[in-house]
Amino acid sequence: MNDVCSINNLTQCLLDGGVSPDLANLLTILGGVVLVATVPLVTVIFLIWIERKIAARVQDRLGPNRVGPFGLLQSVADAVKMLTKEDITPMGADKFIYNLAPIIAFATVVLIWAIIPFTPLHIGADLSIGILYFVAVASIGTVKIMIAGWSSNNKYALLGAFRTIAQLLSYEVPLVLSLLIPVMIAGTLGMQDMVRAQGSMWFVFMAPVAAVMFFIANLAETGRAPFDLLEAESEIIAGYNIEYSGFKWGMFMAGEFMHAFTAALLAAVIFLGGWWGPFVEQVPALGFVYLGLKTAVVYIFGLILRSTVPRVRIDQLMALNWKWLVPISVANVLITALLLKVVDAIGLAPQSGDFFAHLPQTLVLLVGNLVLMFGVATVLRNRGRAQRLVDEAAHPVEHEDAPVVAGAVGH
Amino acid sequence: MVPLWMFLAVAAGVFCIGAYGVLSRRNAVAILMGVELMLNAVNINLIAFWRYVEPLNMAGQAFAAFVFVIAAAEAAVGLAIIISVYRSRRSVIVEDVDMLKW
Amino acid sequence: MAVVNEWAFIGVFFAIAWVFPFVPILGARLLAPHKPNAIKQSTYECGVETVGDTWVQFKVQYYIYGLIFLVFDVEIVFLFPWALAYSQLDFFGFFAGLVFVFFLFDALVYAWRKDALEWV
Amino acid sequence: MFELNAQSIAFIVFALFSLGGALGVVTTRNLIHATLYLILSLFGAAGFFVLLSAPFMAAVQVLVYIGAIAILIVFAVMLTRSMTRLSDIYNSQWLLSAIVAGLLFVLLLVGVILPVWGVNGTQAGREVSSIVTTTVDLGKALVDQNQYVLPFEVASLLLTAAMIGAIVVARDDKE
Repeated sequence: MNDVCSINNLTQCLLDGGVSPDLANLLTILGGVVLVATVPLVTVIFLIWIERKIAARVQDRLGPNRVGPFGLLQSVADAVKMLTKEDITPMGADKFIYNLAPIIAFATVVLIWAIIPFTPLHIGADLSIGILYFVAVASIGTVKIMIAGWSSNNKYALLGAFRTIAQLLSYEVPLVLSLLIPVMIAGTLGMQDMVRAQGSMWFVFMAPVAAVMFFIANLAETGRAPFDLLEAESEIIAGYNIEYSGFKWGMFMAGEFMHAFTAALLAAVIFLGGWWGPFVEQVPALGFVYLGLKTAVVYIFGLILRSTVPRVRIDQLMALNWKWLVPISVANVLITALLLKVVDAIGLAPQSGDFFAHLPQTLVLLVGNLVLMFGVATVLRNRGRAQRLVDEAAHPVEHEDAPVVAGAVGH
Repeated sequence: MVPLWMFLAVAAGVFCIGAYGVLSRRNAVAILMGVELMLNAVNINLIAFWRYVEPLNMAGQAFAAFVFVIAAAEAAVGLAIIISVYRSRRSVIVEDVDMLKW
Repeated sequence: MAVVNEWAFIGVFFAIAWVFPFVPILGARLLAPHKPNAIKQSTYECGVETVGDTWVQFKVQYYIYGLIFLVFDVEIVFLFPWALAYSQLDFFGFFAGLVFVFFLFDALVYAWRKDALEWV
Repeated sequence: MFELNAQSIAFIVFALFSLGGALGVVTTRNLIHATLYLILSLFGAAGFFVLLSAPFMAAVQVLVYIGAIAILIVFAVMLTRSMTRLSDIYNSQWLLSAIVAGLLFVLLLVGVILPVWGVNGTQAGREVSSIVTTTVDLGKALVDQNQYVLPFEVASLLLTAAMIGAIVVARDDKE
């Protein structure tokens, strides 16, 4: 029955071919790993092209258009160029660690792809702690910045690395807090189960605040504008990777591009229903398309944001995180927990898997989220108003539309 | 599966190396790292015993979880004290901080 | 068996993942020119001669952020099993979580009031 | 007793990480290198947790130790930077410490391997249960009145206290 050997029946295939079970197992795993790990490698080449093209369009430029059709092969040309660039190791650098950092930078991003469910059938490893695996691997990312900054033996690199670490650590808190909510609703940590739980209702409708928090925190984690302080060229001249050149620098850049895409992918998996779409259960391969489309929406939104908004100051960055995102996330966790219990107590919890069974719970959670958003907006507005009053009292503004005429002074 | 005593032997090794670090290093931060190693060895032991002896009882994992909490609290406060001492005495050598000794 | 296989996959992935960035870096080492000299290898600080030790004194504020993060990280990690089992818990479970988060919030409020969250 | 399969190979690798990293921590002069060795050692322990079917603990290990504590240690090293290149990394009693640690290790190893203190359970060829509790059970146990809800809350309180204490101690109050 297995006439064609594919990755799905490779073990059986090899066993039939007379290979020992252990070896067959190992070969299957190896094949899967290479397959899963090659996807990001190929994707990143196009990602860089897409990113440059979109940034160019937003800024009314053409972007790469010389190499290949529509400039598609520009990234390949860049890679070849980087291969032949001299790789300079600064004096006083800690050689081994200095070389290790770009490898960690790229590998940690590739490692996240191991748990991403592409279709109902295709997933690298459906771990029981999938989401925590992602968080854990992402937290290794701070180590790469630390060792890159430290081993370069450069003050700017070190200062940049420390700023970056402070930023990454801070934004990890709302990131992980926002992940608690899908876990709470789905009752699972596994990625494949998480996607299955969204069969009739995406989590973005039940937890919009968490989805927004996840998106913002991921922008900061991947160092995208408006949080691109880690490569603030005009302030700390590229930060922690200032001394890197040639392909090692390329690895940092490729890792960063890929991380941004991976973050969008995870947002699509966790909040936008992953591979769910019409007919996906009959034709699992359609999952790639649906997941790709959803990811593209999130990713391109991030790209447009990147090329339009200015960079925030570092004190604003920290204040935004600790005084807004973290309290909101904590409140969000509590509100969702309470509402879930209330929904359960009054018997509105979904009994079956179809759309209408999920509707009441979704509506309750949505209303809860909207109330939270409204509360935050109110506080923001009041604070803004108070700040404006203080500013105006300090520096009285003469309104141009109401010029002070000589006769009006007496009022 | 790998027999239990092997896990315990490795944990014992890590514990003793950590203990050596705590007893012999001069830098307070290095001493703290030794303490972290020792706590970690304890955690390996707890989880190993949980898996081999009482896999259906939550006690092993719960204990390990609380050891994590202790380790985190210890690292936070310990390092803060070291930074504070460095600020006032310009030294993190434990032998230099002996005002309470006599 | 299946569970072991999943982790075997992760294990092999960890072993293999280093190869992907390593190969191009190695390739670049073979292909790229290598003519070091003292000026080229000197520390790049915008052309100005580097002064003093690289290890400049850092502000304690970095440590404070790391500290607050550590506490939050540990607490959130323990909220994960709670959130995972949440649908199977009763109202007591909610209150246990509420008290847990309340202490967490307490710490944040303290740090806030003491201006430990300010980037000065 | 000990056959070579995927699990035992993984065990050996993780044991080498753990022990090698630990040795690196106590022998390296440079504290940043020592921290990296510490990360290696902790990573080996995380591997052990996976082998012992406690993946949640492995994730916590990486998240808390490598992602947070190691970074905190690096911050502390940087803040006390003049102390990272000492001429003597060991104090005067290092030989005594080595003997004590070595003796302790031998003692522990004897206790672990030989049945010197009564019946030794570690050697018995007991069947290892294939059913283990999961993270869901841990979650339930942590907020169960009859189990660990009090330690759970006290842990939170402890962390809060640690954070407040550390902020008070570490800050440079010159107001």
